[in-house]
Amino acid sequence: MGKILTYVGIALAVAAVLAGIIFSSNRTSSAVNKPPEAAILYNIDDYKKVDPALIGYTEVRQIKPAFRELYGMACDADDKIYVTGDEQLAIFDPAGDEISRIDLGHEAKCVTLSPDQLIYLGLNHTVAVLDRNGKALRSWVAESESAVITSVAAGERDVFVADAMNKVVLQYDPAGNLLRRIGEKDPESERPGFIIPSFYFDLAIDPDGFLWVVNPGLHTFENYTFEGKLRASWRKTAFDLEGFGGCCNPTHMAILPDGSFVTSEKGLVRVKIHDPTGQFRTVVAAPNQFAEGTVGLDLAVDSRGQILVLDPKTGMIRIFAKRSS
Amino acid sequence: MSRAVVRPKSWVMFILLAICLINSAALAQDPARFPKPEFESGYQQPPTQTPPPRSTGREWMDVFVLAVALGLTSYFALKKRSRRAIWAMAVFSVIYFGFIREGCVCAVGSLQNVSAALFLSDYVIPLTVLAFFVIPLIFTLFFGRTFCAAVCPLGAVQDLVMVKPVPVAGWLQEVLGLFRYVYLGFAVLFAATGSAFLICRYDPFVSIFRMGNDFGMMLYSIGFVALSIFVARPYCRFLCPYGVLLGWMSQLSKKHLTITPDSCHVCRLCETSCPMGAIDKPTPEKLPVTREQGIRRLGVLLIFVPVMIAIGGGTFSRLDVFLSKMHPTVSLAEKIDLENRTGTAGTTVETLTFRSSGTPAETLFAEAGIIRKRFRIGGWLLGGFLGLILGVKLIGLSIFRTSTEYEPNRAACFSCGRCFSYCPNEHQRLENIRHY
Amino acid sequence: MNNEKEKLGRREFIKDALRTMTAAVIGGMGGFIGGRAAKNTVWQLDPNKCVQCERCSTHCVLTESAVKCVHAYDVCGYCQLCGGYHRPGAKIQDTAAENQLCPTGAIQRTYVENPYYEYTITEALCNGCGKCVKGCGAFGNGSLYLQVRHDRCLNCNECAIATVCPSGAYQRVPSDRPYILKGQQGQGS
Amino acid sequence: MNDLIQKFNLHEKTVYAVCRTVAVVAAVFSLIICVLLIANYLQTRAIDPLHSQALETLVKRLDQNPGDAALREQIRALHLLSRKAYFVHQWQLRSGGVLLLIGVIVMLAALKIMQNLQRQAPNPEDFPDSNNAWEALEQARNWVVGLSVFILGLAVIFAILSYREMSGAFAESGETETIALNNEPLKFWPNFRGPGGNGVANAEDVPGDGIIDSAHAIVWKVPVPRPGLSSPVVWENHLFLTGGDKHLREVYCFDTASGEILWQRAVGFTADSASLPDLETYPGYASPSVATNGRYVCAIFASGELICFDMTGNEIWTRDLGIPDNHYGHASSLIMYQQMLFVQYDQNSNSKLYALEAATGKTAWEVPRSDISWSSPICVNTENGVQLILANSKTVDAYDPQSGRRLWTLDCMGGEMGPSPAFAGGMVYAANENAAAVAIRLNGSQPEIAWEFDGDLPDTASPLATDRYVFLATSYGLLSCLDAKTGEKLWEAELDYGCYASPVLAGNRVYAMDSGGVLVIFEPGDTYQPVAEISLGEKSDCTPAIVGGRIYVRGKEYLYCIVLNQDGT
Repeated sequence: MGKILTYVGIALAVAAVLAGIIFSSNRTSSAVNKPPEAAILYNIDDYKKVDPALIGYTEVRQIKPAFRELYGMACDADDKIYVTGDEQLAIFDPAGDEISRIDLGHEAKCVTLSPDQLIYLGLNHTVAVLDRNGKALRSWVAESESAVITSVAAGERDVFVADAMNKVVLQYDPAGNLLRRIGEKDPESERPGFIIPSFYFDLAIDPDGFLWVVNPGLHTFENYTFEGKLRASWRKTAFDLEGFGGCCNPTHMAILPDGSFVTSEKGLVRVKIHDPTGQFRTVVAAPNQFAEGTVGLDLAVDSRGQILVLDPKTGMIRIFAKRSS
Repeated sequence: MSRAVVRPKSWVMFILLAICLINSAALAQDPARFPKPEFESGYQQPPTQTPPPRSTGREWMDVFVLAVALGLTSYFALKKRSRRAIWAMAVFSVIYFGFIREGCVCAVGSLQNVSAALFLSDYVIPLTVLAFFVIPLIFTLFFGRTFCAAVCPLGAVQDLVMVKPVPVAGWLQEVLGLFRYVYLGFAVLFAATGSAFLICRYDPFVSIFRMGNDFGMMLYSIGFVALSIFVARPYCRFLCPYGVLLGWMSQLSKKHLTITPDSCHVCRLCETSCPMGAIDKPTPEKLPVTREQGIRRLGVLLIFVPVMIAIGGGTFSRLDVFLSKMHPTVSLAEKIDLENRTGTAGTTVETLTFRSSGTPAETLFAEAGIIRKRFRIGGWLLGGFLGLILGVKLIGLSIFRTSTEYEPNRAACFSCGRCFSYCPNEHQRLENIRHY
Repeated sequence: MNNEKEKLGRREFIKDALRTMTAAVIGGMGGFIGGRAAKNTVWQLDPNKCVQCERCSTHCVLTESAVKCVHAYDVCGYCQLCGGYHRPGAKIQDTAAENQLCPTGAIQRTYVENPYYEYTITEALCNGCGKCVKGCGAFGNGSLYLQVRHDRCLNCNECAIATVCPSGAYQRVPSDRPYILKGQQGQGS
Repeated sequence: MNDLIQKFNLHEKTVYAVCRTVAVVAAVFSLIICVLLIANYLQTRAIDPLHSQALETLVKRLDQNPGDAALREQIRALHLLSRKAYFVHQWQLRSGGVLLLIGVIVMLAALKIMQNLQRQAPNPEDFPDSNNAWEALEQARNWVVGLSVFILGLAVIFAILSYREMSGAFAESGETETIALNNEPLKFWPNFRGPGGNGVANAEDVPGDGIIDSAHAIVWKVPVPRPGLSSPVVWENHLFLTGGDKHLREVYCFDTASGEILWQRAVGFTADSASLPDLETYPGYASPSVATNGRYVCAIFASGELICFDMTGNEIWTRDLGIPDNHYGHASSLIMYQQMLFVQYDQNSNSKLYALEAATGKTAWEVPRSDISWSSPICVNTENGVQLILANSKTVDAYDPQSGRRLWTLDCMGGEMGPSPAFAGGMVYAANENAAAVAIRLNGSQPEIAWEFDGDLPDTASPLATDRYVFLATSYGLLSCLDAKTGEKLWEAELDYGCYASPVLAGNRVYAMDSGGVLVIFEPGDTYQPVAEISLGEKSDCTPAIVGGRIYVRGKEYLYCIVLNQDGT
């Protein structure tokens, strides 16, 4: 009796050992071979899917500038494209051929064209002004050396500089004299100021000549008079197409001739158009059109209403035009 | 200041005003720099807490405890001849090295760290781990396997749960005992190629000391404990790779535990006292073969051993493809290759991660090819080793060495001291001590 | 009898010689490896390689993983709208359970001043799944990240998570610098 | 057994009975705990509280009706419940484990006491016959043989199965690559001083020896973005150069047809670029030339940064060898042989020769070296097989490229060693301004000095050797030709400025770069037979590369492509 019990015990124990080995190796291998969809449980795939009917633009052309890193882009009245990358500025004709290339000595994170067709560059803490041939006209340090210029906009008599580090918009005259500081945190009016959790802070001048500034931390577009007074604003927080999600979106913005806003986002990488009141209008490029890890899509609009997207991940200027139908 | 333009056709030269370029070093973007929030309420950002790991001092303390425990056990086994004291040491080891020091490394596992340190140029081994490997070997070289008796927590736990051990037939013990060599060979191969630490992965008792692990491993551990109730020290006898080294050391040991404190009277009382079957019995006077037959057989075997080594090496070197799957790089390369051939991408998290890293597949394949070549060489060595072990085993089984006493088998004896109380001489000795 | 003794003596001598040789071999090998031996090491994961596959939470030998989320406060934007705190798609950015991303509610949010909020990890609740890390990395500055907590880690000889880590983020680091930190703390040391 | 218990005294009987009860209770207890633990495990496996499907569904519904307060409450309740379930489950596992352990210990202890009570003195009469020791050996032998065959069989089966399932490109990747490269004739200029680093272009397709149109020889010239002394390296239509300064080092790939930059890659991964030595003056940060094997191209800089690209400029790997302790900056060029990349990392202390796997950058072997040098390794086919020959400030050494074994060494140099060795006709030539020009005859592994010459000696230009002549070019512009067999000086000629670049041979002409920027071409012979001079118009200290009938030269700022008889006249 005792003997039988002993042998049954041995058999059970051996069975448990073998079952344990099989079980544990199964578990490891099945977990390892699990398809990523099931294993990566945080996903925003649902938000990446966009109904094709909502995409109003289509990609028509790509230009690949010979740069390792791309930073900023602008388009002038003749549809020439200005791209900054590495430590240079390259100018392309509308056909996409490089016309010239200018060595800057430093990285220019943003570029813009003034109405009188001068090139304004933001070189870290310095604003530089060139004529269209690339000849240096003047330059000035934006307020302090701690400044990090992420965007410049130039009007007829004013130059607006977005300083992400100090969370302020600086207004200069074309000669580089500081006129005023716009949008600072104001305890009296309980205005929180610009909330800028990462180095994305964009501004632009609309066709009516008003200044629009993105307050990315609040998903807000703020409209200022040239005297620095807040005129209007709209805010859209949403993960879906209606608005902007995450901590700091949109990262870039451009304004169409009719006053609509073209926006680009990080995290959920997409380019959309909102009408002047902030209502979502159409999608230019859906998240699935960008590579994993894309961030920092600078935008420009040409005279034909085409939308130019600077895609640093693939190193290309991608041009989107309205769908014909 | 002026610099050449990249393309000949872009003729424009641009000289930036010098004043803008003061402090150009400060311009370099520090990746940690970002627009920080400015707190007006005087809020201070707390630091990230970093609880320190177990200190090196405590690691050395463990080495010290190991050495003291080895010394005490050796004293209890060889000098004091006290089974009870050895049992108490075993309880101590299970509690200290097992339940209290639940982490690694143990002497058995350190075998792999040493293999890796010997064969992988970029692997560094901490000194305490090396001490855990060397100290038991040195002790065994002088006092026999007292480490196994009560210091090794794996051995001790099996010893303590051994309630109803069944005797294992001699031939079965020999055959099962060979699996230790196979396990040793594979463990060293996988450690030396940087593939895996097999001994740690399939450590049967660590999940009990830690009281947690995945379900399969718990089942495996419980099974091993249950088996240890009926089969004396199954892991030590049939699997433990470190035991192979200890066995070799023990055969050369200067002193060793003896069954009798005096000389053996061949009273046969101790004959079944060892549940591990580690007692060599006196042999019959008459040899089963004549001297000439024996020599001829030995000669044949001696010729046969190199053949076994060659066959083993040749065969195992062709296991390179199979065995190298154990290496994460090779297994990833195979998955990527399979995906490339079937036109799928990102079917597993591993391949998806690799593809998004931007490393060209060719680099991975080249690396995997190099690892596979190492497995080819490792296969030769492993197969040769196994051929040699089996050959030597056969020779050992063909040499008829006569003996007239009951003696512990030096390679197999764990110095647990169970046999002491079976010897009438021992009782006499204790009696003498009491009277004295 | 004399012959026997001589035989025994010879055997003892051979054994002595072999023992001395073996001891020399072990000593030599120990010296060879010991010469290259280094400080004690511990397991740590490199947050720059981590892809947040969630295996840290399921493959640790401990029932409660030794890997936890930590917060580099000086990299944090203190946003009201936090990609690591709020579940994607949450319509309202408050602290209600239905808006939180963390499955165990291990992230605590406290108001600092308008418009800043501090996020703190309650380590006892964190299971190391890394969902918040993914959210913070995608939308924020990546101030939330996973680390092996050494008050919990058993420093296994072969880390069970390391064997299944898809990105090779696990590595052994010297035990006197046991963390791979982000922010100032990571640079200062 | 029952008889035994009958014999117990009262105390023993009580203890035995108690223990038996305790053992049974503990066993049942452990079993129950075990079953509960398994049940708990299976339950959480079936419904993972943290990944609850129900919760997810509710959250999705909430997204559609954000105003639904009841739904909101329901989610909160469920969320709390699932979190609680998760932590309770963990608590159950932990405490269950402890209880199980206690139960098992109690059971084992009780069993042990029972067993001790039952212990009897052994009776040898009951033991099985112990006289079958020899039979047991016989039996064991058979089983061991059986086991051996079993293991072997298993190994064969797995080997066959695994080889059968293996297919595709990856299967033989390691081996095919080697074969492909071995068959590729080195008609290109894969590293400093051409094939093997020996200064001699492959015989086919050399610049013609017809009439030279010196005035129109330069086909194109393009600026090189950053300065450097590295010489051009050419493979097919790719020409590689490096350039750099303290802030950034770069690798350039030019199109040999047009001179256009195909790609340029920045290198700046060294951790302590601030502690880089100040080398803005001669010789700079980019002195070593790159090496390529047609698949990978590797570059090294004075910063100790070693980097590998594929031919299209994708970074394959990087290695930081650490800033060398070198007062002029690291200058030794790279060389490749088969799948291996060699780095002569001679410095003031801790000098090393590395052999790295070109595909991965991992160390295949490394050997320690003594003394510093700025000379580059050559890899030549001697009658005793391929040898890697290096020179430093004291010795000339040869290594086996496969294993790193040092084949021979000869103490015959002195001073700061800049020129690389040369090999021709079974002789190795080494020369240095502060020592002598030495010819080493390779008598198998017993090399001996054939002759020494201590006339005008080179400072940086490597000797150029043919079977009959050895050419030496000095930094002050004296060009001498020695008899390769005897070391006797045959002739000398003077260049205008000096020679820092190494002269190279292609076909029947020697090309020497005068540092003033004039490429001097002459025919080797017992007398000086100048053929032509081509002026670049700027200074140059870089060794020309000659491939496909074209000569590529790097000047101080520009890269030039020279074709001699362009219209075949």
